[in-house]
Amino acid sequence: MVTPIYIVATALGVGFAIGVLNKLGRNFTGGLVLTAIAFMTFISFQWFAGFYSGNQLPEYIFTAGFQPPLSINLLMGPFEAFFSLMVNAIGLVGGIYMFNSLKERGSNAQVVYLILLMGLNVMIMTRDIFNLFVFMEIASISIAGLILLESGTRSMGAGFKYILATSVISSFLLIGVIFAYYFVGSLNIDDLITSNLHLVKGGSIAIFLIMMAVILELKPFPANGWGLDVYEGSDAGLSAVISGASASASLYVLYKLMAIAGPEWNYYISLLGAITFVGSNLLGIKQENTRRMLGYSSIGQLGLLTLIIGFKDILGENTIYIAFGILISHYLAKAGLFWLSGIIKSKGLKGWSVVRKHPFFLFLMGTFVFALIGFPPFPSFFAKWTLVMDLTATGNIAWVVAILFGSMMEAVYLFRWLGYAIKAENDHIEPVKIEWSKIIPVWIAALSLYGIGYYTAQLSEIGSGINFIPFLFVAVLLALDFLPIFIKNTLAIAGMAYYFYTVYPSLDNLRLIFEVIFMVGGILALIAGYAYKGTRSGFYPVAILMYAGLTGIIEANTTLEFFYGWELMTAGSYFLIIRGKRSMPHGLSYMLFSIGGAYALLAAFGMAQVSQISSDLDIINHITYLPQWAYGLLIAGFLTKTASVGLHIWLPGAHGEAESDVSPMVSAILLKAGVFGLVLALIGMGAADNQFSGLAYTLGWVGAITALVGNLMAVFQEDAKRLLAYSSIGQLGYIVFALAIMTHLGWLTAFTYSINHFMYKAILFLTIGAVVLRVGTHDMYKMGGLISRMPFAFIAVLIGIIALSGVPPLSGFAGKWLFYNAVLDKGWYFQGIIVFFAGGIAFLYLWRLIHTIFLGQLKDNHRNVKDISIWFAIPIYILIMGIMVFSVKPEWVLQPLGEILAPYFPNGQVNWVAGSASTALGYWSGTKVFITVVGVFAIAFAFLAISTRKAHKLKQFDIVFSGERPDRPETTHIAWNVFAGFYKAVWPATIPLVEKFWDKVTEMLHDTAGFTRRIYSGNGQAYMLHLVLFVLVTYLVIIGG
Amino acid sequence: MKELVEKLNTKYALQDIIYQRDNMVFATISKELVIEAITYMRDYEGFAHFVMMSCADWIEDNKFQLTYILNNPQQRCDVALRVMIERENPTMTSAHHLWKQVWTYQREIREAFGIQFPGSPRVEENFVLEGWTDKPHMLRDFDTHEYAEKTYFPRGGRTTNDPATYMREKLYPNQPVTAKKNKNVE
Amino acid sequence: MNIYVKIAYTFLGLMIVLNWGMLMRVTFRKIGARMAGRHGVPFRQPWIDLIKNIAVRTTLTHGVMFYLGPVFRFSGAVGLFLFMPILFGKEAWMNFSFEGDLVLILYFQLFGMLGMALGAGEGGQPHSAIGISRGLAQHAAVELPMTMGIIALAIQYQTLSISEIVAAQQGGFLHWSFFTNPVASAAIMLSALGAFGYSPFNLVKAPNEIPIGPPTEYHGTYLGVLMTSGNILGVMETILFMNLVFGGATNWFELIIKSFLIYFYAVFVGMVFPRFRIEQSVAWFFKIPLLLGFIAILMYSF
Amino acid sequence: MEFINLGNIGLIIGFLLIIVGFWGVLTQKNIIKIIIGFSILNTGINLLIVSLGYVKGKTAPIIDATIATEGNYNVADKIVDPVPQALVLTAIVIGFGITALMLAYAMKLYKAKKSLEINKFNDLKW
Amino acid sequence: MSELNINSKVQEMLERSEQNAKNSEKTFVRPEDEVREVVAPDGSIIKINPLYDYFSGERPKEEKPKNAIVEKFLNWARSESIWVLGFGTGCGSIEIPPLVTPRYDMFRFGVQMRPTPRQSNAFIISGYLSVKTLKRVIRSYEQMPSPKYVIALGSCTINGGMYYDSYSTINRLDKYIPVDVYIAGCMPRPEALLAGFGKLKELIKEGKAEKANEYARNFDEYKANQKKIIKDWNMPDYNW
Repeated sequence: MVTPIYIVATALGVGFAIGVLNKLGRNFTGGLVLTAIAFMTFISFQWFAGFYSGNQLPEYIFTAGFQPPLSINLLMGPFEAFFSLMVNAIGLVGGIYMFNSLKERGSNAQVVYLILLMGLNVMIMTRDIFNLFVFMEIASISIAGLILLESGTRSMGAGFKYILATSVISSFLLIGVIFAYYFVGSLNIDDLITSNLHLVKGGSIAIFLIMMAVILELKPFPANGWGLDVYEGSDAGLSAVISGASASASLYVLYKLMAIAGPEWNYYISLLGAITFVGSNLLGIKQENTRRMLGYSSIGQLGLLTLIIGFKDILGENTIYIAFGILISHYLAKAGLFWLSGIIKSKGLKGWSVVRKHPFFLFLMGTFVFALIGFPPFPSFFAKWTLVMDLTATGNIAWVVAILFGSMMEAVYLFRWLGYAIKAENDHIEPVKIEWSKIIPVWIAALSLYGIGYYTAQLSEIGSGINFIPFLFVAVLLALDFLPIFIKNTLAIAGMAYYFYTVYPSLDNLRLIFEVIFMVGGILALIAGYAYKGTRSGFYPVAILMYAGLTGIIEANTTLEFFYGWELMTAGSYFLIIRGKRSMPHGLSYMLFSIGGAYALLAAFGMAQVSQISSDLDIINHITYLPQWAYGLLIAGFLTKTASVGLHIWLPGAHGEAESDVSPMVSAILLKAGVFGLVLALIGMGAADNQFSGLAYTLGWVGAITALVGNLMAVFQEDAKRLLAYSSIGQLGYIVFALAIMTHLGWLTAFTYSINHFMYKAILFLTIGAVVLRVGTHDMYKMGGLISRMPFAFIAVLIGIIALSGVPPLSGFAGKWLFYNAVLDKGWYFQGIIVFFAGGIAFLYLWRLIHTIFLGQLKDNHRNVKDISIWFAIPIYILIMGIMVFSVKPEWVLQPLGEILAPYFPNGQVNWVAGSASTALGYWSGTKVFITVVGVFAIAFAFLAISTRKAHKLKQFDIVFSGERPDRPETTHIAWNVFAGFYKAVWPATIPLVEKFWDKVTEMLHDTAGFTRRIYSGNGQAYMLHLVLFVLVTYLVIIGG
Repeated sequence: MKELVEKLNTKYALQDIIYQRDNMVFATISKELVIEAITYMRDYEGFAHFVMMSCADWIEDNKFQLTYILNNPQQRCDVALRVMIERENPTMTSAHHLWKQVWTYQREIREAFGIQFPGSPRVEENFVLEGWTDKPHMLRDFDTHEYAEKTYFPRGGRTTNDPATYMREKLYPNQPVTAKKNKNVE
Repeated sequence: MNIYVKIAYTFLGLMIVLNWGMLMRVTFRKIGARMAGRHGVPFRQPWIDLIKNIAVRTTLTHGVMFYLGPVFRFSGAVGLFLFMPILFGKEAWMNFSFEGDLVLILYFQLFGMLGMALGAGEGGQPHSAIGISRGLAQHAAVELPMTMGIIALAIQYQTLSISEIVAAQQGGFLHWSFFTNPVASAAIMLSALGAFGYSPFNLVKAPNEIPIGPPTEYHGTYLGVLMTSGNILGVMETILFMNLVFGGATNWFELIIKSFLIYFYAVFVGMVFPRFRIEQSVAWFFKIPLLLGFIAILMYSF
Repeated sequence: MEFINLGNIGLIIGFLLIIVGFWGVLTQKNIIKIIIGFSILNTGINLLIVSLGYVKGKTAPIIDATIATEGNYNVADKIVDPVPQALVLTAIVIGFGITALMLAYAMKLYKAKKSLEINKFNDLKW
Repeated sequence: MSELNINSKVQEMLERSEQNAKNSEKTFVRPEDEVREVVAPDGSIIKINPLYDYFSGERPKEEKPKNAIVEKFLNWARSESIWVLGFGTGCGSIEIPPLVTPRYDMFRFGVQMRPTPRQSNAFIISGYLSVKTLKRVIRSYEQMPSPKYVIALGSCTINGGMYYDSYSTINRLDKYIPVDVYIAGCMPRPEALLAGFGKLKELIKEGKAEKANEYARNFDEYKANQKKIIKDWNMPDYNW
């Protein structure tokens, strides 16, 4: 083992040597510095490896040959080794990144950079508190010096503010140190710990000053303007080092010194961390400057980490795991993002759209953003999961709320940024010049995130059970992204089919229903993908990512696995949705609602674990800790995915603007994930007549109103896909309502609806999507008369709408019939009436859909369009066959469904006698009705066809037009604002109250952020005043508290 | 009113000034000055409303007479300006830029009398007739009877009676004829 | 009962209903004419019109959907007949009502409407589309109070089977829902006005404004089929309300009297009141009938 | 007047200087004056450190002839605590470094905007 | 406003009307009837001739009665169910409304009004016909399904009546569409109209009201006459 003193020695030695050798050229000195850092990294790595393998014991290094307190000593323990490795590694990689910029600034800058790293190393390792002060000062001076060596007023101003602020902080620290020494007589941290300084009279003020200084180093909200300025103003590479190395070192210093302060400080540290986390993330949503926004994020993450180490006594062993996960994600992702920001060079967020011109940048950026928010498979996901689980398990709900709120805010601005990058206009922006020295560090950071993420999952007990095979498949598809679409599509279909084949025997029947919807539906939707040309870059990885998530939630045995699948699905579907034109704002709101819902689930899972130390998914069946709240949260979380009223505003845009074959994926298939979740939650709640009947009742109303709102809004849409999207909201409202009934019939209705909705909505979305591909517009009034050009599409839509409307004899009626029986059986008449009314309104939009697109007048520019692509037609007609089978033999579907549901709801089943269903209230014989209706239909049709066999075939303008003749199809086609009269009667119901509500919430948050951030006036003096006031206020709080 | 007419007279040299009523005056003005005059009246004298524009065929004088009638809503008075233009290749300066309804009047006059208004929007479109190819039908030298006979398959054996004479002879066959003879009956 | 005998009876029943529908309609035309002081059309007129329409020589077609409009409507009408018990207690006249209950009937009403909407749309005639959009909007409004009333009846009798509802009303006219559940009956009968499509709710087929709306392109045989379906539908609507509200019928005579009176009610209102605009009619159904339906259900919610 | 001894006087003056320094730092608009304020602040802290290490009646911790000659008893009994004095030396050095850096900044900032008003340098804010 | 401030819209219309003036001097093609090009979604260009592409425009065929006995029965039905198209062409249209009043009550003869040509089989040309209206009449007549009947009301339809010398009204209706029954007078009273219906019924019952077939047989002649006076013929030769 090379003793860690060589870290210091190397840095100092090389630093002095460069003073002599700088005549040999800057390349040489730069290389020397890098070599030195590499050596330092090697030393810390060697130690870290030693500790990791367990062979190594912590080792004290004594300088000057004396024992403490007479001399300074260093400690190389496992934490020190880890943090030192982090600092040196980022120093090395960042050194490569900054090689050219340091070279421009001269050998002095190179030396200062080296000294900065050395200072941070010693901060980590030292056990002497005065030495800590010295090296903190050295690090500050180095950073300020590095900024000074840059040119430009902006960064200089930032540097000056930085040095002012750190001077004030160090003054506090120094006073604290001297008092500590006065009371204890030693500067050694170990001595200070053993001396019980906090018990000594007057010692608390020393501790207070020391702790305040260390906390202030972490830039707590709101005394952190100087830190933000540095993040914004300094070189990107330097910001990365500050964010990654300096902040990590400071964090460890805080951790180290907490031992002195004693346990009563834990609470205050957590509190300050929470305030910082929430506050800075809240202000982040107002940011338009990338680097400053990243600064806010960095500070927020540090706040979260502060909060975590404040909870170390409560979290116990898991503290390290949690802190590690969040820290490493932050460390790598933030460094990567800062480095990227140096390459992109755009100040504003919208300028980041240039990354689209370099697809791999987009991949990198997405990786970092998702890692920061805490998506799987990144370490932060597992860390956040464990954190929330443990905090809720110990009853710290308020803290969980703060954490989740802060994370939510962070997601707002990060995803908005990502959205700009993916969607904003980028024609006017030149592609950036690529320097390899700058790109390699970013790649290292990104790939490490994946590796460490996998490692983190394996570290935890339940995380190791996660099935990473689908994720691997995603990676393979990502690697093969350059291949033509045919190969990739075949590969994706084959992969999904094989996976389904291997998985399905292991599932119970309930899960199998949903797995079939997800996987078979997914395969059918993917078949349509053959219709596209080119490589369709980036589509397959994200589609498969979504399906991986979907199958993940089906297969999940533990809550973590469920949540893992849930988040994968969210991420995949987000990317799928955002691929559409004009889908950026909708993608963002989708993501935010999804994250909000996911956090609700997270909290609920945490609450479920309170009384039962188990990670099985079954625990949601027996929640005892605040069960109303837990189930409420669980249901609310799933309702975000089913887009129930209040949480639905993301859906119309997201589904309406998505690509043609993505809409069925996200509408017919993805929404069922929410239904599946609700099924699980409601099974957990148990049968109707228990303490949760109030919850179910509320859910019933939510479902009913959703059905009404969705259908009513659909009536007034001019965009075909938006119409279908609103229709999906309404249909999901039926399902939610039927589930809430919590009887056998109710659930049978819900499952029937789920299966039906999957089929007909997939048919409708696929067909309309295929038509849109042909005619090039979503707007229904721009189409018309397409029946003559697209008979196959027309038949598909016709079957789809008859099935959707629930008119006998097609399968939709099964749902309606069951629905009535369920409602009357349960006694929820009013809700039932509302849902029925919604069904009546459905006619309006269904007619509008088929009329304005397929009937009426054919538009001039569509005179030569071809029928829908065969690749769309294949899945559509497979699904139509499904609907037909269901219609002819409903008992083939309903009877098994009833059997599946019987264990959960044994009472009030449907009786089947020779294909005729009956309940206590009514009866229905699907097959016979079908045969009768089709028979009558056939007779009438035959009569009419024979009697008019010589009918003259007319063309489109051969109509009675009051003695005149039409001039243009556009003015002869009734398509725009068709239901004007109806609108006049019901317009008060179409006021988008929910959107207004969320707009108001957004506006309030923005206003708060905009108002609060005015404290960062940019004046260095004000920042110092903040520091002093922060200390005073904290003091008063602590005294008072 | 008189002052106005005086002012117009000095400015535009009116002729044949006739006071139809106290608040309505007719006057003839030269073809070159009429557009300037109505522009002046609209912008400075408050004649904001263009009442109508009409045409008469003075075949004896070989002239068309165009009449522009303007109304001043504040003063409640009307001024009608007559313009005599040549009957051969009749062309008149368009006033479409002053009032939009002038478009329609000019379109009508073009169709009925064949007077050209170069620059007037949509002046070439049909007004009441669709697909008219003959000479303008309101010209006095256009023989509508001849046109109808030529075009519309007249049925033979038609006799025409003067209603007054016919009915009198039918009802009171013994009374002597005292009434004036109707010129129009052939 | 043998299935062939059954089919024969059903066919017979259909013929009776069709002819009764024609007779009933022409009777009301006569009554209307007499009110205006005219003689009005002869009683044979509907049959003659039907023959004439089928005898029209020129037939035109706009496409396949154009055929399907009348076919859908005819199937809807005949289906409604098939799934409705016509006479209570007579197995021969119960048709195929054991295949489906009230829910089937409610939704089957829409079958013909949907087909008509599609078939008329194929014609490309804007007036058809206007008429249909009005019709659908009005229908959505009619359905709400009517279904509330029907649900109230279903709750009252604890069944969705029409036969059982009729059975429960036997034994004197005081057992009719009209007397046992007047509020629900009022809701149903008020919204029934919309279902019959007479004034004030006949904007759908405003003859002079949008030349009779949806079927404006239909002629000849198509129109004949539509007329036939319309006559069947008219009777079936009355039979539905008769079964639900007025105790059903046990013999043809009773059926004829009751359906005549119910139809008379719709026609009477139509003769008296002028036409509503579509937003007015929607608003009207959302006022009084909806309130009645609400009360009807409220009575069973506690 | 037990209270008034060298150590306590040093303490009081040190605190006063710290307060004066903070006052200067927080109120003066001129960058140079702020830097002076920091110098005063540092001086105050240094004085504080030395004063806290003072023990009444003992001499400076310099092993010179006066102490070393009588080598038969413990040196530590005769001198004040040497550690604060060592700390002060380091702190002075650090303070020097920081002051130098600040002055360098002041120079460069003045070159950039021809002004030393601190509130002029608020390009980065919010 | 004193200057010639013609906004761009006016300017555009000006140009278009000048363009039309050049084009339409002989051909009378309205701008909406000109051959136009549209861009299809796939970028190809579609040429559209509005006068031909939107209309089937085929010649009508004679539809002869088949079986005499059946036809007799059907003719009886047709005669008892005369559905009149509600289209008043001239001053005679004021004579039709009294027919639905109690005094005349045409319903008792099985005569009813229909709003659309598709469902009517009788067409009352009520009075004078200007050339402009004739165009609409031809269109509506051709849109009626056969067998169809025309009742010409008033002298104007016979020989032009008092408008015999007008430049814009036709003199003889039977040159343009076949007429089954003439009702003379200026104007005939509603009683005369009822008598006309009676005459029409007789003709139908006798199987003589086959003028729709005559129209198809002499189609070219009728069309030539129609086109002679309708100079801006902007519809297909036969309006289905």
